[in-house]
Amino acid sequence: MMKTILSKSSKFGIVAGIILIFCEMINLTSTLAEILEKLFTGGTAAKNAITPFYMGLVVGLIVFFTTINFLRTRNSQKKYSFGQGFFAAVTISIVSGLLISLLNIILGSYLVNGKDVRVYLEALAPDVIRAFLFQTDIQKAVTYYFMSTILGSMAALILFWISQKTNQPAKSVRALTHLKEKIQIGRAFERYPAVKTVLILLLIIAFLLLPLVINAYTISVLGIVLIYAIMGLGLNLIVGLSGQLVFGYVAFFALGAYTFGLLTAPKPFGIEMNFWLALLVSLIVAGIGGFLVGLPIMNLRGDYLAIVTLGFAEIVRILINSNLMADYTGGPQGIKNIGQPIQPSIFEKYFGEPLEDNVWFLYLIIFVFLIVLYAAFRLQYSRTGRSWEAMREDETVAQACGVTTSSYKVLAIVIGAAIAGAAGALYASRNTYTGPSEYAFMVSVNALAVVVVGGMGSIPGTLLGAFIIKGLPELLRDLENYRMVVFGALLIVMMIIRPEGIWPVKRRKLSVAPESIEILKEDLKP
Amino acid sequence: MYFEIKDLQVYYRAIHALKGISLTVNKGEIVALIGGNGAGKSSTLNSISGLVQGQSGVITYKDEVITGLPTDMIVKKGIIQVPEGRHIFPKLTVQENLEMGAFLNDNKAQVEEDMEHVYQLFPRMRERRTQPGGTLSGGEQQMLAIGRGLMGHPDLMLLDEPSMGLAPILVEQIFDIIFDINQTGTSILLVEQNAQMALAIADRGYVLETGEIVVSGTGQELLNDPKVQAAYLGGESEQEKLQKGDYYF
Amino acid sequence: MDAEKPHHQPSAKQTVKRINWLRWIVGVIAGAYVLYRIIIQIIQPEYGPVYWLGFLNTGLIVGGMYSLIAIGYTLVYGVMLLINFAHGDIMMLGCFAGYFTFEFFNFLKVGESNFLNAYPVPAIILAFLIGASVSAVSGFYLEKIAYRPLRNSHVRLAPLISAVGASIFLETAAQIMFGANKKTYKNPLLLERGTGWNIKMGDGMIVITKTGVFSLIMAVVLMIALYFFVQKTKLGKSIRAVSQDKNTAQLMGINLDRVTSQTFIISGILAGSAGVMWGLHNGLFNHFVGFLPGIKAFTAAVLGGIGNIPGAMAGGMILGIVESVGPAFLGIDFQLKDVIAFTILILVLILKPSGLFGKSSSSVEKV
Amino acid sequence: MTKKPSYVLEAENITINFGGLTAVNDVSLQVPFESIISIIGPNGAGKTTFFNCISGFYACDNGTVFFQERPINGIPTDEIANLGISRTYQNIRLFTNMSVIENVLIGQQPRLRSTCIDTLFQTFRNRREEKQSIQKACNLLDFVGLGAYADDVANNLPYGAQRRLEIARALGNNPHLLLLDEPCAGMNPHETSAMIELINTLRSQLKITIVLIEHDMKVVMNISDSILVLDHGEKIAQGTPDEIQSNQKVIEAYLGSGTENLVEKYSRRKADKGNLD
Repeated sequence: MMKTILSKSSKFGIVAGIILIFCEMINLTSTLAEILEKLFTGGTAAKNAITPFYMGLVVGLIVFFTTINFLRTRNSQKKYSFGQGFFAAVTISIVSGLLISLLNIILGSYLVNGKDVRVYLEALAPDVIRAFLFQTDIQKAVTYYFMSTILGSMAALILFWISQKTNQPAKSVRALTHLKEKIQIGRAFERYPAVKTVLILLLIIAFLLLPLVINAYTISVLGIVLIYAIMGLGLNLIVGLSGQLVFGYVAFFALGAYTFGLLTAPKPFGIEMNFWLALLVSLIVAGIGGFLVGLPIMNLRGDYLAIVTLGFAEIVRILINSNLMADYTGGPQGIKNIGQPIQPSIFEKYFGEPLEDNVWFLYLIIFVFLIVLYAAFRLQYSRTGRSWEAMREDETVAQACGVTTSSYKVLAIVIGAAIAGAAGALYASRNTYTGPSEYAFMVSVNALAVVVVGGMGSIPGTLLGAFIIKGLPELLRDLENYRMVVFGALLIVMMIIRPEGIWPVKRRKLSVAPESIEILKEDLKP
Repeated sequence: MYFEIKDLQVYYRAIHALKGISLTVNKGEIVALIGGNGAGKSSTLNSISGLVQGQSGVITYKDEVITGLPTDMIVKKGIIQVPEGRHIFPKLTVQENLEMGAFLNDNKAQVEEDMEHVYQLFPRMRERRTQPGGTLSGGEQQMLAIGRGLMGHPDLMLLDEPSMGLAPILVEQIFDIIFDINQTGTSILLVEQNAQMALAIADRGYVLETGEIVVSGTGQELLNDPKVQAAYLGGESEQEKLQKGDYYF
Repeated sequence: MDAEKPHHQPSAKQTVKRINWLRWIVGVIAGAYVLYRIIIQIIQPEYGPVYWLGFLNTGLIVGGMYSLIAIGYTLVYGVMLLINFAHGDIMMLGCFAGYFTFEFFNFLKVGESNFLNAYPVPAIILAFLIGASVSAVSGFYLEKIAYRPLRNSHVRLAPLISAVGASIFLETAAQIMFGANKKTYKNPLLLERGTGWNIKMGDGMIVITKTGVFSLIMAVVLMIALYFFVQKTKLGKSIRAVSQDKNTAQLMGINLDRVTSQTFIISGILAGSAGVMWGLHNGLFNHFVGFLPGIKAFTAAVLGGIGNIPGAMAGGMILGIVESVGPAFLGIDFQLKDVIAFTILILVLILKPSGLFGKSSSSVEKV
Repeated sequence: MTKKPSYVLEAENITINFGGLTAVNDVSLQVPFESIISIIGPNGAGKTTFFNCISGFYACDNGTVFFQERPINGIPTDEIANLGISRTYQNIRLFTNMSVIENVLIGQQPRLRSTCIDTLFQTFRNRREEKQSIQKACNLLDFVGLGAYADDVANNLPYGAQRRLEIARALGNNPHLLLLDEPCAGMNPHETSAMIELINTLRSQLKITIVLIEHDMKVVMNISDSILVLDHGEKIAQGTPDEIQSNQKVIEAYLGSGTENLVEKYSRRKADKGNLD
């Protein structure tokens, strides 16, 4: 018994140690410590002088969660006795402490010898290593590490023990779920449909007034979030509803942006078209692009589609960057001085003076966003949307029910692509610039993430996803670098524990009272 | 008890496929499990082999509970299933198919010996040694499947519809071989739709109908039991019940 | 009843394809264009035969690496029906591991010189061993953490999305850890980059680099080894058995989990070796090194018919050659060679989705 | 007025091969209007393959299928649904994450005309059609007895209800011909008899012609006008339930044949084995 506990707990200890080492190598630990310190001390933390206490806190927390996980792995009938738990906790803390100390001894000796490890490990600047050494010498740092790991695992043990004895967490969880049942906002809406309409109207009005009161920085963040929300709504039609995984969504975004740029910029063509007309044309061009990609893949399985569209996106990216197209696309320089719409004079009349350019443009984005939102809602709850969903659920059966799957697939891609084109045009116009570097694979991944994180097929989920993926990282600027790492891990974890997304689709109630069988008989006359 | 199933229940999502089946196999016996399509015969075998998870009930083998064990552990214990529809590996050669049957046997000399034994039993297989399994005819594939099962030194062999889709003359050959295998001491649980044939060869039999065992007895008894035919073709008693309207609400 | 027999997979026929006309049009246009280019090349040759041999040389070297990575895609697809999107990043990890090994040997002093040049052969062997094992271990854990829990997921796209997540995670973690700037492989003098043999032919000459020859030989050796491994060993046969019929393979006593892990280890070994080769031959690399070779190797696997091991080997070679010969042949900029690779992918999927060496109906409809 | 064709469905000499294996061999079947025809046979007899051929999943290698005197070979499944043939599946295949009523709405696909442009601009046609189709879906659900479940997710329905929902979905396109693949598989006697009742009403009230595959002989013998028996892909008998029940060939196909000498042979060998012990 003790032997199995020993081997199992040392395994967990190694896992904790590896997590600690990994977090140190990408410098996540100190960033987290910094954030914690800012939170608790009110924003006075200095980047290069993190208080050792917070460093230890983060290390302890990582060990804490590992230990909790270890203690919970046993099924409910067989529980560890306190002694066994203690033994395991000590093992975990010693093993993980050893591993992290070892790394810091090595790094510390490099630091003492005045060598810079940044040649190989870029994240580890001397300041950072000093923070990891708790701002003292190596021996003391090692003691601190062991102290933090032991305290972390002991805290876990004690918490787990108390929760076992009193069943406290279970109770509070139960209370929470009861609370959720009691509130039941949805039911209230059902009973009083007017409440829902009023609420939605209020929300929209608040939303419309928002640009007037927020600062320039928030305006720019909100603009990006909304552009991604537009993209997300388009991609949601393809991925969430029709069930086709498209990795190269950025291609359509780029098509829209470049079309818009070429039509409105003074160089190379000097057309300088009207904003709205250009927006429409870029939407159509992107749609045609979608059609061309959609045609060959009508009869392909989902995962092939993913790679084909990825290939298509790469083709687009390489082409706009190439010498071949440089005369038109400006090559690596991109297109500059892209046109922006002229503010109508109503605003000036109404407010006395014209709106600031960024506020006005945000209104423009909101306007397009609302149109796309409306279209997405209409499409989803219609014959078309249902056919897409049926296709996602079971393609063979959908076809046998009369859904012409190949044309519906292409239709989804065309509409999704057109929406991406509109988003691209807005994006280009907002920046008055477009260049090849903005259309990397990561944009597609971000758009996909917007859809997946929020909940595939769910419109509110997509909006939430856009906020989480593009909005939150802006608010948590410290974590900017780690956004993609965390996001990658999050995708895996979400697929495992909640594949339907944060805000999954809720089915609408449609039923009406049935009529007599005579009518049915009449109805069913072929 | 050598092999015993107690109150086995299997659900596939909403479908209640097996509704509490109990049966036993004694050492050295041939036991037939017969019944019409969809009666749950293959489900029973797949639950024994561990391919179907989420069942309730207890399966014991040599006084050891094997319910819930992974398939490879069950195979290791000597319970080997010859699946319905042959399911030989179409792109592996005949010889490689047989080698796969001896996957858990690390003794190369013994594998050679076993293979020789199988080739003696099925001379046709030796001729086709280097041919891909997919190119064999139906009967040959069945022989290969049985041969492959034998390569694993079965103690209890689960045969799933060995006669399916074969011409009568081949069926008889296959059954002769099954009988011979049994003679060497291997116990056999035979699932069959071809009831007459299976009951002729079996020591005992069970008749399954929609997930339940309706009759059991020795092979001879069952051969003469009118209920067996009823289970397949909807005999008189059932017909009467229907006409009386018992089955309606 | 299907639920009754989990291992019952009906063979089936595809219904009449609706887009046959599209296939014809695309096929005829593509064929006509290739023919036109051939005629052009004969009438007005832009490049002499020496150039073509040079292109072929480059193509074979890159093709060998593509093949090694493509085998990984094909093996994993056969066993799990999953496109292991993070496979390119597994290769990237191998590339980094090899880099650090060489750096370490470069610092290790042996007498006058350093270990790298004093004992180049052991150094190279060790670098390959370390690169391959780092990739193998990461492949093993990747499967365990990101794919295994999803094997029975009811969301169809879940494993693929998880694979994308893993790919992003590995790439960005490597970026933060090792920095985004490009690094240079430290080759031993024995395999110095850019040096080799100049073969005079007619009016020009071909440069055959040492690293190129080494990579090609290494790739071929690894592929032959893999072929024998898959054909002759027990483990190889069990991998083939699992990819043909999972349930029956289990009935033979094959542990599905173990075979899946082993498949990831083997594809990791091949990808890791390819990563070290990539570094040795091309020199410059960063965390993004696995992305393009990864997608192209997938293209190669599709080209050869996904699930088909010899197909993946041939597909990689073909793709490598086409990619390096293509720009000259089609008379376009060499910048656009990646476009050729992706165009081929799209063409193959339109004209023959089962790949050049696959049977005509690969996707079996289950009714 | 056109002459009414004599049969809803005529299959002439259908042959289907799968890589050397003949799954269905030279089978013919005529289905008169408003009849119920059952197809039975042992496992692997080719029943579902035959069905798949009629509903367009497979193209047959030989022979022709006529639907109301119109050949339908090689037509894609969605067009076959448009013509008025619907089917259900052996192992229930619903759109599991959609609601019950949405499932039925998908079934009406071939009868709806509004396009996505209509949807976007919310035209009059779209409004009217949506309203009508929802009403019809509710009527259908009520008809099969699932009215109360309309807004539930299909996956949460009990098993028997899922089978009924499949039928309701199949009725959405106003079919002339309904193909039921094992409608009673896995049901308990109560559910089975309710299903029999439903199938009978389908014919008597809605005037739909039905072809079904079924293993439960109680069902088959009770409701069929005519039974087609397949074995090894070949038609071995066709006739009324009584004829089939007493047909020697059918009994042999199900129970095996010529066993007298076999029993003797094996019992002798068993006795030998006993002597050896």
